[in-house]
Amino acid sequence: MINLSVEIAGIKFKNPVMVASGCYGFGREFSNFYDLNLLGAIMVKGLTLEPRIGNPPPRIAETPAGMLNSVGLQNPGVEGFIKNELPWLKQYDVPVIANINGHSYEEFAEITDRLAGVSGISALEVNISCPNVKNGGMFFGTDPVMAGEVVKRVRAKTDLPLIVKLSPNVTDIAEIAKAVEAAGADAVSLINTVLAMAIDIKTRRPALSNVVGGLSGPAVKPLAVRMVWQVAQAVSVPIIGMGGIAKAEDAIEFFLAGANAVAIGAANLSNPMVAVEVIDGLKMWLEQEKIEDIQHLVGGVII
Amino acid sequence: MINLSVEIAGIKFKNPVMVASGCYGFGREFSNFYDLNLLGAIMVKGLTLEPRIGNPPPRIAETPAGMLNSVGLQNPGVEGFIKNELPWLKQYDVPVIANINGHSYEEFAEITDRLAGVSGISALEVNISCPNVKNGGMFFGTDPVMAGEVVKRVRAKTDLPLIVKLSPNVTDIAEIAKAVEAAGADAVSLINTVLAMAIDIKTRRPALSNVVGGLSGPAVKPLAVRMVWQVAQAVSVPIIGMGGIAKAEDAIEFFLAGANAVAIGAANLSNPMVAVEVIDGLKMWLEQEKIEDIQHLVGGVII
Amino acid sequence: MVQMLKVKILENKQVLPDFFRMVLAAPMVAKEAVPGQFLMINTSDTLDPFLKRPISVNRIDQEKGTISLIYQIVGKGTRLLTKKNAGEEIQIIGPLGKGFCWSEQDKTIVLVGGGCGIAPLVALAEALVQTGKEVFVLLGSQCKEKLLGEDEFKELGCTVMVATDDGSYGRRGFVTELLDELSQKKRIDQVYCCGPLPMTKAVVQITKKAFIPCQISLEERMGCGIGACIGCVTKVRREDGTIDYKKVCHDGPVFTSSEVVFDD
Amino acid sequence: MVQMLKVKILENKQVLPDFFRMVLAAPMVAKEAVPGQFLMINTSDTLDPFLKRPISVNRIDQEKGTISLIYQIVGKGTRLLTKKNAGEEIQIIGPLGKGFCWSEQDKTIVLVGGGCGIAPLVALAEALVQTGKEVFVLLGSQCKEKLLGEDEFKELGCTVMVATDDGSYGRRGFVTELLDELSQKKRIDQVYCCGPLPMTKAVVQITKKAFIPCQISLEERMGCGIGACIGCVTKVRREDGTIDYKKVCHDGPVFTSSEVVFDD
Ligand SMILES: Cc1cc2nc3c(=O)[nH]c(=O)nc-3n(C[C@H](O)[C@H](O)[C@H](O)COP(=O)(O)OP(=O)(O)OC[C@H]3O[C@@H](n4cnc5c(N)ncnc54)[C@H](O)[C@@H]3O)c2cc1C
Ligand SMILES: Cc1cc2nc3c(=O)[nH]c(=O)nc-3n(C[C@H](O)[C@H](O)[C@H](O)COP(=O)(O)OP(=O)(O)OC[C@H]3O[C@@H](n4cnc5c(N)ncnc54)[C@H](O)[C@@H]3O)c2cc1C
Ligand SMILES: Cc1cc2nc3c(=O)[nH]c(=O)nc-3n(C[C@H](O)[C@H](O)[C@H](O)COP(=O)(O)O)c2cc1C
Ligand SMILES: Cc1cc2nc3c(=O)[nH]c(=O)nc-3n(C[C@H](O)[C@H](O)[C@H](O)COP(=O)(O)O)c2cc1C
Ligand code: FES
Ligand code: FES
Repeated sequence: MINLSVEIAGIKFKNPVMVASGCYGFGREFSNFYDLNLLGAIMVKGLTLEPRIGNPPPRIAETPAGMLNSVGLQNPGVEGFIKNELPWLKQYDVPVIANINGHSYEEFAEITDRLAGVSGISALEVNISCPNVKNGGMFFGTDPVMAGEVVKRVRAKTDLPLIVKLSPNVTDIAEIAKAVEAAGADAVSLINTVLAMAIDIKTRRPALSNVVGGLSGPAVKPLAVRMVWQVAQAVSVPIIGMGGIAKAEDAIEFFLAGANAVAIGAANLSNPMVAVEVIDGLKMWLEQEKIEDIQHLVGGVII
Repeated sequence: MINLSVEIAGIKFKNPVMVASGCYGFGREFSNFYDLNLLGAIMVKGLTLEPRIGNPPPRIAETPAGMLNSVGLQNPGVEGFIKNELPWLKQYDVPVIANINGHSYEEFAEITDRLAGVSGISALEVNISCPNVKNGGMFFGTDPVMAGEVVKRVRAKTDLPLIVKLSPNVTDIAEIAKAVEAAGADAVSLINTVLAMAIDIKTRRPALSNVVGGLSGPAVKPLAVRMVWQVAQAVSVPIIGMGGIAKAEDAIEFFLAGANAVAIGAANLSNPMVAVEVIDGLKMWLEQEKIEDIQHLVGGVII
Repeated sequence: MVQMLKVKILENKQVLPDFFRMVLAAPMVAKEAVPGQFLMINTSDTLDPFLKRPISVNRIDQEKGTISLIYQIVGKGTRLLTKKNAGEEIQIIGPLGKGFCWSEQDKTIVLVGGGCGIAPLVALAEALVQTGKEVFVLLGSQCKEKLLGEDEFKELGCTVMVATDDGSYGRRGFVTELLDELSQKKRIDQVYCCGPLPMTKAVVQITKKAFIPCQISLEERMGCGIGACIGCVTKVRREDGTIDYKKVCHDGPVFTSSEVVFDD
Repeated sequence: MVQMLKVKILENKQVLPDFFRMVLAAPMVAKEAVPGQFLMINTSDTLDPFLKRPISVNRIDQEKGTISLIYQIVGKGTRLLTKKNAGEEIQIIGPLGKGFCWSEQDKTIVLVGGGCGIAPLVALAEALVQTGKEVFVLLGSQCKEKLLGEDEFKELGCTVMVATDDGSYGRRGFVTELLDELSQKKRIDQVYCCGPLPMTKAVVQITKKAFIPCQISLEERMGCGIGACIGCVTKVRREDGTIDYKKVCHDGPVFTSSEVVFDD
């Protein structure tokens, strides 16, 4: 028997394969394709205090082996989530991780406050790295002091496990990881999308109405693996690795680099079955390699 | 008649399509495929003061729509270049740009000194962004003060036009661009490779012997276009844009984003004819769009 | 139910200089699909292109269990599609989105189509004719050579009128002029429109002025096609007058024209 | 001269469970190619895979103007290659690298091959037989089913000996044991070796001890295949004893065994 279960920040996950925020809505669409109970966890679409309508279209552009998005955090707001989405999600036996976003320290604190007592939420993913909203978002994630301060404010409001989501758009991601660990993060997740741009040469306009957007998908995998490996050397909190995972082999790279769990983002959009395929593929590979526990793989890269 | 010629830092280029350092050796290999006189310029393999044998293999790994390399600046040294490579290159009527590298400010100054009087070199490309050598390399390119200092030291040693090559592995590339402009750069080139990693899950070892390496090729194009666009807002020196160009349409994106010229790197490896194809494609596109001068395209993205 | 399937390609043939028809053996999809719905199509087994491509259902044959698509060659993905051979399998998701709807009472129907937007109107025309409605089809095209579907509509028993930009066939001018005239001559119960945005906007204006209910099928760049990424939105006016974004893939691609807010 | 060409595929067929043979109509390449040289092959017209793949020349037919390749399915690129049909075109660069060389005086030759490394030895055997040499071919394989080329070597008139890991055919054990024995029985003028690295290392050791000149064909991960990226290096000892890296694609893939430094 292969053991796929992992414990991160005190939460038990039946397997280490999660679905990344913003690439899975609130799960409803994927319930047509498979039983959501198969998942390790669901990281829901980024939430803000108030509902947001997001950026104008076009919001999506395809790039070589990847995609840009500038959805701009369209979401029903934390209240809408609690009222209309969470009850539906609760029918499943899957940890729900709420991805939270703020324009200011106060807003981060307030949204945390609002979620703190709510049943059905297993952890918060503190998004200090969204490149798609002006004022805030990624801003907090590019400076260790600000990043730490966000975590402290959130920490003060809840006992829920805190997963802090890091931005790849920095010179030294290990330094940010250390700062959020010191400020009380229970885990880190990385990477968020890479700030990028594409231009439609026919119209001579940016491919996205927001001009710039976030690059994700297989194209960014080598960058993400490098950052996971660097962060794994720098912190002792668990790491949820993501960025370009589209098959089991990709996930294994992240485990070897030091991730304790992985999340799949953009690949859910190109292949709605991908999460199940990765879980199955992981199991098969571990059996074949006679590795009894997925944890034996973590950080196992031979340097 | 379409005008493809550009002037950058006082040098006339017959067209704005260059070949990027490290992806073209010293040109010999490509002379089997086409007349090098067709090129805008040749940026030769990175040079160091002393010959270097580089990193052990494997030095190359393929990634989705891209590749990693950790050649580690294998090169014959500045003297070897002047003696064995430059005379051969001089038979062509193409500007040769020497890509220079150092471990210290002193080394940068010394290599410049050695190249300053040599005929047949049109400009220096100061590489403060190579991710593939320990101590130095990218290090200088991630801090505006150090980046500026390198440029000052080099500037003091030569009147040759200085093109400073920027690293994408930074939080704020515009800030670095401004610092090197202030220090005397005549132009900037960007992007160098993105620090990245891949793991061979069969051997559980890094795909590169050097553990990490530089990601380039189409995968990084959206990141490169974004950075060129940001730098174009920040500085007034000309920009040589590169990162993932594999066809004329890609080059046009860079011009629209603000590049005055472009360079092609990794695509030379997958398609030795790519530079000629891009030049021809550019001409055809300009004709079709009735644009008489390539310069009319520069920075033409409609925001 | 929406499904991801590997289905067999029965036919993949050029029908016009820029257009191919692909016929798929997909009984489950054929059973459920409604005109106006679409499929997400995998154009490659590699990572380039990365995303699937949305293509509308062109004909639905429940008996044979087949779905026909008409696609225009515009870029990388559609070019790769042309390389597929009959007999090969292709991965699809579908049927997706909200299709056209119609009511018993409507008698006289006008379909307005342009470019590749004509493709989904064929399935619609077939369904409308079967329910006994009188169907006028107004088709716009750059020139005769690029005109899609005329014969099919005629075979179904529709009255077809054509406008071409260069006058090489039918009326020289815009298809919307045909609509304008027809709406003055005939009592029209419902207009359905699918085509380039400028055409759609003009049709919406004409029908609005003439108080004719109108359904429009929209295109937007898609990530997933299933409603998960909120990438493919179009601007709508909520009942309270405020602005919102709705997903073209999930809430559309067919919208009531009055609901949609066009910018500019 | 090295060229980039689009050439026609004449044949692309499975020859063993994991191996395909591809025959290309490439008169210019056939005219110039030397055994041991290789081609860079475009496995896809998209950006995935991004790089071309090196495959050795397996047979050269100057008269017919064809080149045959044998490739093993190991990953993405070779899997895509299996999908190509006869009649399609494929982009190649070649012939590349430094092939095997031989001298008039050599009379008795031994080829040692393992896995897909057997492929280039067929062209070499053909050339050597034509110049009147006695050629022994020692082949290693996991099992009988995975053994490449035996019949071809026999047809050429070579003496073939086989070793399999599982003993399902020929000697149970390593091909290097065959070499060891043969070298004790026969005066060997030259050994040529192409196969997995551990095999190559063992062959180099044996030939070194027995003072037999040996040429080995090496593999390394390639970027360009033409000598431009310095990606594909192998460690060599310069004449002055210092260490250097040489390019497998340009200075090899065939090296004199004494030149190469093996790590471990
Ligand atoms: C709901 C829906 C139904 C559709 N039905 C059909 C159909 O039945 N037949 C048909 O031929 N086409 C249809 N399309 C359009 C089709 O999806 C695009 O033409 C296709 O995705 C282009 O893929 P590509 O890889 O060939 O082009 P790409 O290489 O991706 O792009 C080439 C060019 O086409 C444009 N383009 C690409 N995708 C879109 C898009 N979704 N909307 C607008 N412009 C785009 C871009 O500006 C780009 O410059 C439909 C689109 C939608 C959203
Ligand atoms: C000079 C030269 C000549 C060659 N001749 C032949 C030949 O005649 N027939 C043949 O079948 N193969 C030959 N090879 C090997 C062949 O190039 C690789 O098997 C092929 O590139 C794999 O491509 P892929 O996309 O299928 O695998 P990928 O998806 O790229 O890789 C799959 C796995 O194969 C391994 N791999 C890939 N490329 C290489 C490589 N170059 N060296 C070692 N391991 C690798 C990797 O570890 C990886 O895990 C030759 C290689 C060289 C350098
Ligand atoms: C369409 C889209 C929307 C996203 N929205 C969010 C979000 O709301 N909050 C967040 O933290 N990350 C968001 N992300 C980032 C992903 O969660 C993930 O970090 C990133 O895409 C890298 O993983 P991938 O390459 O597997 O997609 C979004 C990504 C995509 C593609
Ligand atoms: C194999 C290889 C070697 C390189 N060597 C150098 C170098 O010596 N000096 C340098 O400034 N850049 C070097 N680069 C970076 C390229 O010049 C270029 O900046 C980068 O690859 C991005 O462009 P591309 O995506 O078109 O390859 C190298 C890139 C590759 C792929
Ligand atoms: S395309 Fe993803 S929500 Fe419509
Ligand atoms: S593969 Fe580029 S130098 Fe050999």
